[in-house]
Amino acid sequence: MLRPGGILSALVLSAVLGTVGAQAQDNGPIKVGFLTVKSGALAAGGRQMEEGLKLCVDQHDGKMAGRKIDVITADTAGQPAVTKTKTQELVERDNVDVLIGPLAAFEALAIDDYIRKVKVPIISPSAAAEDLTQRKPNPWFVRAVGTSAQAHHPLGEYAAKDLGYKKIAIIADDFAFGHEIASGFQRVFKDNGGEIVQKLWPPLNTADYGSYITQIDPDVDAVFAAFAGGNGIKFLGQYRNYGMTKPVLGSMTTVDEGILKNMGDEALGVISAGWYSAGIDTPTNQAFVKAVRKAYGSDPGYYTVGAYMACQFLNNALEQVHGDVSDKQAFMKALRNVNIDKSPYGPVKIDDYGQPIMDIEIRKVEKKDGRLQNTVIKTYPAVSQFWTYDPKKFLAGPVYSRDYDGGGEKK
Amino acid sequence: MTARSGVWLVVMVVALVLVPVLIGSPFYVNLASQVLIYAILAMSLNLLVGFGGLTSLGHAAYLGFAAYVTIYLTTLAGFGQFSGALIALVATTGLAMLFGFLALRASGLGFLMITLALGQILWGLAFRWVSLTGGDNGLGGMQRPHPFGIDLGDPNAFYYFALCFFLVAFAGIALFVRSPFGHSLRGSRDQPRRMRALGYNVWFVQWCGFVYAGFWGAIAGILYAYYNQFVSPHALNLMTSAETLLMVIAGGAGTLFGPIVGAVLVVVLKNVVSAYIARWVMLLGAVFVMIVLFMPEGLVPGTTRWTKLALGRRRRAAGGGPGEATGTAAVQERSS
Amino acid sequence: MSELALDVDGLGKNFGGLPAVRDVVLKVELGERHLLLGPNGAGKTTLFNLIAGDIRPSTGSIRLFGRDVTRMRTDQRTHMGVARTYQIITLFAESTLTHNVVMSLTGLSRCRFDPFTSLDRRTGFRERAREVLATVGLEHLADRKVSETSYGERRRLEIAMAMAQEPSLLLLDEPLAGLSADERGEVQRLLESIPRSVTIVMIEHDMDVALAFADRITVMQRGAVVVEGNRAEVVADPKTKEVYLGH
Amino acid sequence: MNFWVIQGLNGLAFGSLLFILAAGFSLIFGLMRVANLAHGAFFMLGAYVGLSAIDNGMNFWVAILIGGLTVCVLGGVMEGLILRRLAGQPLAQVLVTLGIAFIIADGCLWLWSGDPRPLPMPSELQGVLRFGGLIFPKYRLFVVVVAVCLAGALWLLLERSRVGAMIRAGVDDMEMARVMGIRTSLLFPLVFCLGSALAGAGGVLAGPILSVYPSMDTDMLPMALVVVILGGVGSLGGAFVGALVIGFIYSYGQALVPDLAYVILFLPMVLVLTIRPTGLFGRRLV
Repeated sequence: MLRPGGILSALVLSAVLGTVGAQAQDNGPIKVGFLTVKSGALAAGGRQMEEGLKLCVDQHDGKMAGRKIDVITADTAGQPAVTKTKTQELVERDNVDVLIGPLAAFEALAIDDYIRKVKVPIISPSAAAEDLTQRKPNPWFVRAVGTSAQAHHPLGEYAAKDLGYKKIAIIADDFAFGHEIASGFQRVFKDNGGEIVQKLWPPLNTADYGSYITQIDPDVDAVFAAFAGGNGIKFLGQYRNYGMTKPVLGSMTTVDEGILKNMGDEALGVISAGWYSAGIDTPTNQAFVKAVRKAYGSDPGYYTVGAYMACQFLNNALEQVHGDVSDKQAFMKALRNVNIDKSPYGPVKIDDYGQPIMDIEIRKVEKKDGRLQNTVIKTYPAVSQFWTYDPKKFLAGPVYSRDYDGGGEKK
Repeated sequence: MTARSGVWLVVMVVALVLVPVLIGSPFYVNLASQVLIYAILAMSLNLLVGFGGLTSLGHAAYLGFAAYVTIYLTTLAGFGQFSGALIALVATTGLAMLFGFLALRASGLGFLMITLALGQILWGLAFRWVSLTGGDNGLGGMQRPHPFGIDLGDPNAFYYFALCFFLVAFAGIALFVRSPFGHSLRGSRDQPRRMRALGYNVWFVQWCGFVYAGFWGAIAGILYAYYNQFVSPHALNLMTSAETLLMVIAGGAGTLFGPIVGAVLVVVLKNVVSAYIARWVMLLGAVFVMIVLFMPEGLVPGTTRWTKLALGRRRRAAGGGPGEATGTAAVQERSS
Repeated sequence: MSELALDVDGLGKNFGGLPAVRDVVLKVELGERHLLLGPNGAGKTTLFNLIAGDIRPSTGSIRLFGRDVTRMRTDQRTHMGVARTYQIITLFAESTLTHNVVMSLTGLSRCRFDPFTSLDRRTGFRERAREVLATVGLEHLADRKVSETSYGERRRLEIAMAMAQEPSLLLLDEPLAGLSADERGEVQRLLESIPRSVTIVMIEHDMDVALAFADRITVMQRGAVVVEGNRAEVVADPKTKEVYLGH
Repeated sequence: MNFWVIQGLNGLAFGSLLFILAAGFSLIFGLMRVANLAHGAFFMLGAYVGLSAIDNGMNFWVAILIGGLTVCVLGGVMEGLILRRLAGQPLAQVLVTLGIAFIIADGCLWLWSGDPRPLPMPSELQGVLRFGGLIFPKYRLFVVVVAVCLAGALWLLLERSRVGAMIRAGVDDMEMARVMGIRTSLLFPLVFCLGSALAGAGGVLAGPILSVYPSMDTDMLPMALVVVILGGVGSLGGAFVGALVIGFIYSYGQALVPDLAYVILFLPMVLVLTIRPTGLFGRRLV
């Protein structure tokens, strides 16, 4: 008969087994807790993260700074409550030395307080929410990807200066990521004399963009489309389907390599910005792209490279502390001090808030060797999350939100 | 019957009190706390599904709403822990009053659909009303309370805190089920017309049951807020409602212990088994299909029936009388 | 003239455009035994449902003990002293006979909203329920489940539940249907023992029992009242024969 | 002016899609009183199967057929092995379909990975139609035509065939239908297979517009519920009108009151249900 007592004794048993395996040893492996998503709607991104991380660990032969790397993977299912439990499991049961993950911003925020409390270093391979490294910086947090707006500030300038657009309509997913991207773009575009004539916010689970696409003002010079997950595919397909010919500017995720491989000609010509493109023509990146293609048969995108870089950050920090993670403060300081000359991103260093300063690529979707790729057409070197603004003023200004009305002050 | 379930009750309480001592590992104590929270939620839904015959697919509304109000009030609006929780409780119960008024316009599947729609509306509001709810990024930054100077940040302390509420909820619901009003609710499920002719205002009885369920849902929601110190629209979504319904029906709708067993099952599958089995969602689905097929009355009555069958054979061989009435058979399938 | 227990005036009910009850006038005095006769589908049970409040009339009004109850809910009417039995048995099949009667008792008690104390603790109700069961000769089955009793026993339980409410107006829907001759005799004696302070309206097909029991009789056909009068008048009326033979 | 016409067309097209999605659900629900919460998963599974068919070199029309057939078979198996054993227990049936929805959703994730994929539309339906100043995609008009044809075909089936007469009798009053000698053991699998096939084929048909992605099932299931509830259960005409009403509300609503975009579908549902619990056209709601 199944009753609470039976379950509880099963729990007791597994708890005992768990703690036996969790004896920390100084020269044993470094335990890396990896929070990813393997079930539910976000599983595709989670799988790519897993691939990126595995590739990096394999490239180091499972060893960093002379110590074995032991990755313990947990499936958060993309649910905040589960994410918290899984984090507790990794921290309290498996005694991990460092966490990599989680995927979604709301997951990262759900465990933010817990991380502060237990003081475990965490490297974010994906979650881009601005405030994690801005208004609510967590001393135990370092990010291996850009903030939502980091790549889209330069895109605003590029649209106004290089492309000469005057009027743009924004259509973006109605959630924090979309709001932040759109606001960053809007701010710089307006600062450079552009005008945002329209902002459309389709809900995240919109099935049909038809009623939004047909609302787009016919007088605009271009449309800035900021979508996440599979919505980019849906939107671009429907956009072309409606015979729309206005040029499309995209966010990094609208034409991310992770979904670009499944797109057709509808994506051709989309200009986007990102801190990465599989098309970056450096030896380091081309070697990386080749390795990913060989291992997984597709180009690396947002999640793959994010997790790969999170792992490289870990490697860099471990080398700084010579593999000694017993002093968590020192280890965290090293993570905040990551400085990599050559990476798929290009050169990377970390600012005072735990956020990378890195090159931002302006990319254009082109067909090369029969596959779509984001060809780099311009590079903005060493871009900070604050763009050219003063961090203090930036942080004192209005938050990037749905109702953000800033930009144009410099005009 | 009372004597034997009394023994079970004592066993259960003793076991529950001993959990942290037996387990030791804070991770599993935290997991046990979660089981308690979801068990309260499932027990409250059981009032509707099991005793009221009202299958709701929107019970996450109370969990999420209470959690949002609690966190909003204590972090952003500057309320104290106690007053924040109290207001959340009152507001959520008020919400249940309103929802009950709307949902009880229909019965059966119509009721299910309205509760689903109301739940989706709340979810949509939580997602969209960013200034109040933080949108998909949710609300966080809440501290657990320190009642009587006890730090609930400690897993064991929080477990006992949740256990207190769980026991009160269990006792409250156990009393409710046996009370005249509990019998009114069940009568309204089985024979609504007859109940009216006997002088019961069936609508009002069901509405009170609905509000009572909402009240305990609110308690679960406040505990959820304290436990997670974070809330996002996920707490309100259809999946959460569906999982709660699964807990109730899998464990045994209309029984006292069923929802608790169901909560254990779902929480353990989601949080523990998922570490070992990648396709745990599929397993979860399969478990429910199997339960419905082979133990349609739920795990608790199902295993009771099986053991009774086994015991009955022995007893009959010894010349015993017919078994006692369980009173749960009538619980099944009153929604049509 | 004495006060009317039940005063139905111009009552009509349509189901999807089809009239089930048409312009019915029915006046029952306090303490009267009133019989409703008519073939199947004549609208007798619908009339009961209208009087009890299960359905709302399309036209007309209903007064109980001088009060207009046309817009009142069933349970409110019950609290005014209306009790009824059902043609199709609607009992709590998995509960004991005692519990069924207790439900009937609590329905009129304030304690029905008490969510805290155990109903089993309220021994007063149980004792009273057993007394009521004794009046219908079912005390020996008090702890048996309804599903384990015979049809005749259930019919008697129906009456017991109605009697437990100590009604002023009792609506009996075919209390004798489907009973054996012995059981009929028992139920008949039971009905006769009900004090005259209770007004009774009864639907019954068994003419012998019914006619012996009734003070006044209303014959219905196709939703309308055809004949109304005392025993002799109705039996003598040619329309009565027409209704029964013409069907 | 243009705005109203274009959004009207959008609403029409989306409503047509919803009708294709909801028709099978409504049919099954009306006859068998089974609220098949796996309907959204069927829809998604059909789309994935169709996608694989196209990947393997088959054309779009064959893909629709294969998608429909696969889900049809699955539905038949589910009815025969599971639902039939639970006849007369609506709560158990709802739960079991929910469990199956979980299994299918996770199975799709397993078999097709979680990558969102566009489903290519047939070349003859690519491009737009222009009339006056209006531009409208050919494929969407095609979906409208399919929905109208489907409605017509179902109407003929229900009103003009022997099977249809049985179904109608069953929807009206199952007990009566049984007394009249209608064998539910034949009728139920038939209807369940038909409803499932519609979901599967509908998924492929919707693919070129919606693309195929892991949460497609949970995105679409509530919409099917809303349509059926609004239109009234088991009524084909109700489902048709319900789908169009929802299509228009969705289209105009998102354009006119964007702030309510997240709740735009459920507000009217709650309103209708609380004011008229049987739905706009339904007779009764169990």
